[in-house]
Amino acid sequence: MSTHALVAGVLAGPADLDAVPMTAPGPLDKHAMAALVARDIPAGSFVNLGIGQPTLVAEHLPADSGVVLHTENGMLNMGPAAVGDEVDPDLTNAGKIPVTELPGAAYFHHADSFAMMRGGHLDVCVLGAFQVSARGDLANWHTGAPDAIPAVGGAMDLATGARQVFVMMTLFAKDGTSKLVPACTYPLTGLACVSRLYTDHAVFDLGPDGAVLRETFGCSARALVERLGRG
Amino acid sequence: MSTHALVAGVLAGPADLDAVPMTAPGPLDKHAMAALVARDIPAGSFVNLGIGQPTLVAEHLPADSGVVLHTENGMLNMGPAAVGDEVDPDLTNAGKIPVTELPGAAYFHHADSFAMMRGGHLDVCVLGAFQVSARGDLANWHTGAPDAIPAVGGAMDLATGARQVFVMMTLFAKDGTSKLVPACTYPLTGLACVSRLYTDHAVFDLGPDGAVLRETFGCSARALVERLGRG
Amino acid sequence: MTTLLCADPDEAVAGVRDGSTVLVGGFGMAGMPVALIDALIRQGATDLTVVSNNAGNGDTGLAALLAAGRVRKVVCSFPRQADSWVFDGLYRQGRVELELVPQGTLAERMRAAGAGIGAFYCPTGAGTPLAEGKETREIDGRSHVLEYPLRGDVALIGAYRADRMGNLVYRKTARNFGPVMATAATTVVAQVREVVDVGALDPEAVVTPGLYVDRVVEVGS
Amino acid sequence: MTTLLCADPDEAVAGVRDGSTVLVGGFGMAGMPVALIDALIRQGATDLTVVSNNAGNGDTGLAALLAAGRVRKVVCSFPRQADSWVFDGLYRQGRVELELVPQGTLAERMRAAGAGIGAFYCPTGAGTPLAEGKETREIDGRSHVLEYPLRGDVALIGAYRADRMGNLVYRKTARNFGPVMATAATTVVAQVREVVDVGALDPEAVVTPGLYVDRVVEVGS
Repeated sequence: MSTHALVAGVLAGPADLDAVPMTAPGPLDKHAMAALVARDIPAGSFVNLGIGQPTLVAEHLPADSGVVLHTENGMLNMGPAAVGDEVDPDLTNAGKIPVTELPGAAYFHHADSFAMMRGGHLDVCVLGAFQVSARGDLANWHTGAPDAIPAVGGAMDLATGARQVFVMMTLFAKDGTSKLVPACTYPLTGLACVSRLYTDHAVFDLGPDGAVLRETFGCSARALVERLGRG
Repeated sequence: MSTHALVAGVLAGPADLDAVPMTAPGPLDKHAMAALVARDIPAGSFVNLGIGQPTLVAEHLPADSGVVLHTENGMLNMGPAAVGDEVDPDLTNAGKIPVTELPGAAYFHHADSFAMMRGGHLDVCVLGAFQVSARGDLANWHTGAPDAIPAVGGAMDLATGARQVFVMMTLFAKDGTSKLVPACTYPLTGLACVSRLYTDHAVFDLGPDGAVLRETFGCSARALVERLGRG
Repeated sequence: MTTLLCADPDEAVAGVRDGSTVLVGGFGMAGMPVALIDALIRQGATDLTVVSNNAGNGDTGLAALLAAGRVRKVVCSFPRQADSWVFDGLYRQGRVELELVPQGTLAERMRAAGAGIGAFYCPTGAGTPLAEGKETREIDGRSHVLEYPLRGDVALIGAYRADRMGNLVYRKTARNFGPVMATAATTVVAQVREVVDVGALDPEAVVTPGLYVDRVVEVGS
Repeated sequence: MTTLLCADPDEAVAGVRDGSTVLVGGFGMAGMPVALIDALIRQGATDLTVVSNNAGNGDTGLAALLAAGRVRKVVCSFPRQADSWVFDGLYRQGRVELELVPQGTLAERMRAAGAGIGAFYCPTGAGTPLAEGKETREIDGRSHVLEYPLRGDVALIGAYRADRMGNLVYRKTARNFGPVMATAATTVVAQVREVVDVGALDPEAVVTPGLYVDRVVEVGS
């Protein structure tokens, strides 16, 4: 804590902002973010990668990491996306994308798969988000817009059940407002569940005391906090 | 109801006792009782036979009955007791007796096995008993004696979960008292769960209104009710 | 009772009544019992409550049942998909009700129905809009939502192989909701690619014992 | 985390602490992890709470652990057997506590621990002495007992084969409590007859995925 910056309610705090390293010359693209997440997944972990951008993390796990991928539709030891003849309609990931099976795989039904998730047996899950609060609340299932059709899938189960929930997202919405917020305004997926937030501009640890800046990309911590303050 | 005798609180009732048939010249032994139970199990039923005497029922099921036996330690389509080379320590019934496997068998773990039982998927279970009340309460797990070591096993699960619970037992205890009682004095296994009681002297239907005599063995209904009244 | 081998999907879905709750297996199209749903459309039952993970894809299967106007309510976890236009249209017109349930809670509520569990305290969704109006309780310092069993009158599921006693095995991630739904409905109907003789399935690998399966129909691959 | 292949049962049970709750698989001797229990006796942990269906048979396995004075409390469904003389003696002398749990509730409470269920309403035992002092609730006209999860610090189970990732298969009715206990303990130790290479087990037939298994030791048959 001493060398990092605490961003209580996102916006301010007893900061040692100058101690936060800038580790990339510019904002990260989604592949670089995925590589960062992959770096922080301990070897041998059991991991669920949410649909969309988090799926990219798999491409950055070292071959000898021993990381085992879980897909909530009922499989452990999922392999990469299927191509050509590998495509099998009976073998998909949670995003309904055809995937492959690695040696040592196991199949199970939905009640068993979600028991595994809810029971705390996954080490890490990586999710996308609409908003994340500084204390780790997550909003990623519903914009709350009156004409939106809500869909939750396994998001709440993952947010509730995984031992560590990582989120990867752009830090700012298209309108420039921060998606890391003092309190979520979108409908919640889970409370105080996200422990680490990976964004294109910075990585944060989240917890009861607020967001702690760990590293920034393409801007100083001081400049970033200023921008968050305006957001 | 009209042609059978209702034995409210076991002992009395608006009786048409003379209409109850005596269908055997003397009291039944355990094999004859088992044959009677087997006769009343509908073809194609899924059945659990409790340890001890109920196990004998299997020997009296017609070969073409299509009855499938469940053993709560985790198997459907259990075959007869294993003999000689068939004995396999990994294949036993709930009484820990080595048994065999019939074609079409399936194995499952305890949570699945008891989910099956508690969820109402077994058509019939046959249990022994210390006492049964006229409304179908069952006491078969504990004498309540101060030095007795209580053991319940799957008795409560079966009593609670099977669609129909049949009990087979001798009607009278060694001291001559009736084990069919107005209210159980032994600790209960389940409330209002037994629908039919097979004994050496008679068969009864049990329910909210009391015990209904269906047939007697070796004594008239009138004589039996008199003896129950004295018991 | 003994599993019935049906000659065709129409026989397999005979007798489904208006107003039934129908559990429909599948995750997307994997494990989706399309032949049974098509037969259900021909059979004509209406005013149905459908419980399924998704709310139909494209224009076939569940989407076709919705398009035929037979569904009053959908209970699912993920109705919004790129190809869920049939549901989207009906929902926006207010012609179908939606009960949204987290995916694991959906599975666990059906498991509870099949397993004789009266209700259970589940941490998923606590503090979110999906727990609104539900009883909650703090257990071990964590908020839990009281969830009740979800039962079907009928379950339509897709499996890989059945033997003639109704024992089922599935294939890869097409297993998904089938084994759970098979425990949770009064009448369970399975379409399978192949019916095999009794004894042809490994007893250690049977996923759904025949005890749960009322009707089986072979539909090929 | 990655499953550890242990050289012998002593390595497999290293680190069990005094006062631990130990889940012990098996139904009678089928699936009983005798080599692990023998190693636990040598390891020396005491003041244990043992959760197992029975309370030991004869003089080996769980009975030997009891005879060695290491067990403070037994949680089980069926302690009274023809050959349970060790437990009988200790119990009558007041040297071991007994918590008696219906067999299915025992399994379901461990399943709840493994499945992240906070508590559940169970009809089994309602109105009987085993429900005394427990919260009850009427659901659908039927009395239910509120039951809480049962967790272990350690689970010792016996399986048939493991691959090097810790995926397990069992054999016949020796499966019994193993798969449930494997989900419910912090550290899960499996003794198996044979360790096989990754890829040698059919993914459709794996019963306990390696995710649940911390340590495996091959003990032969």
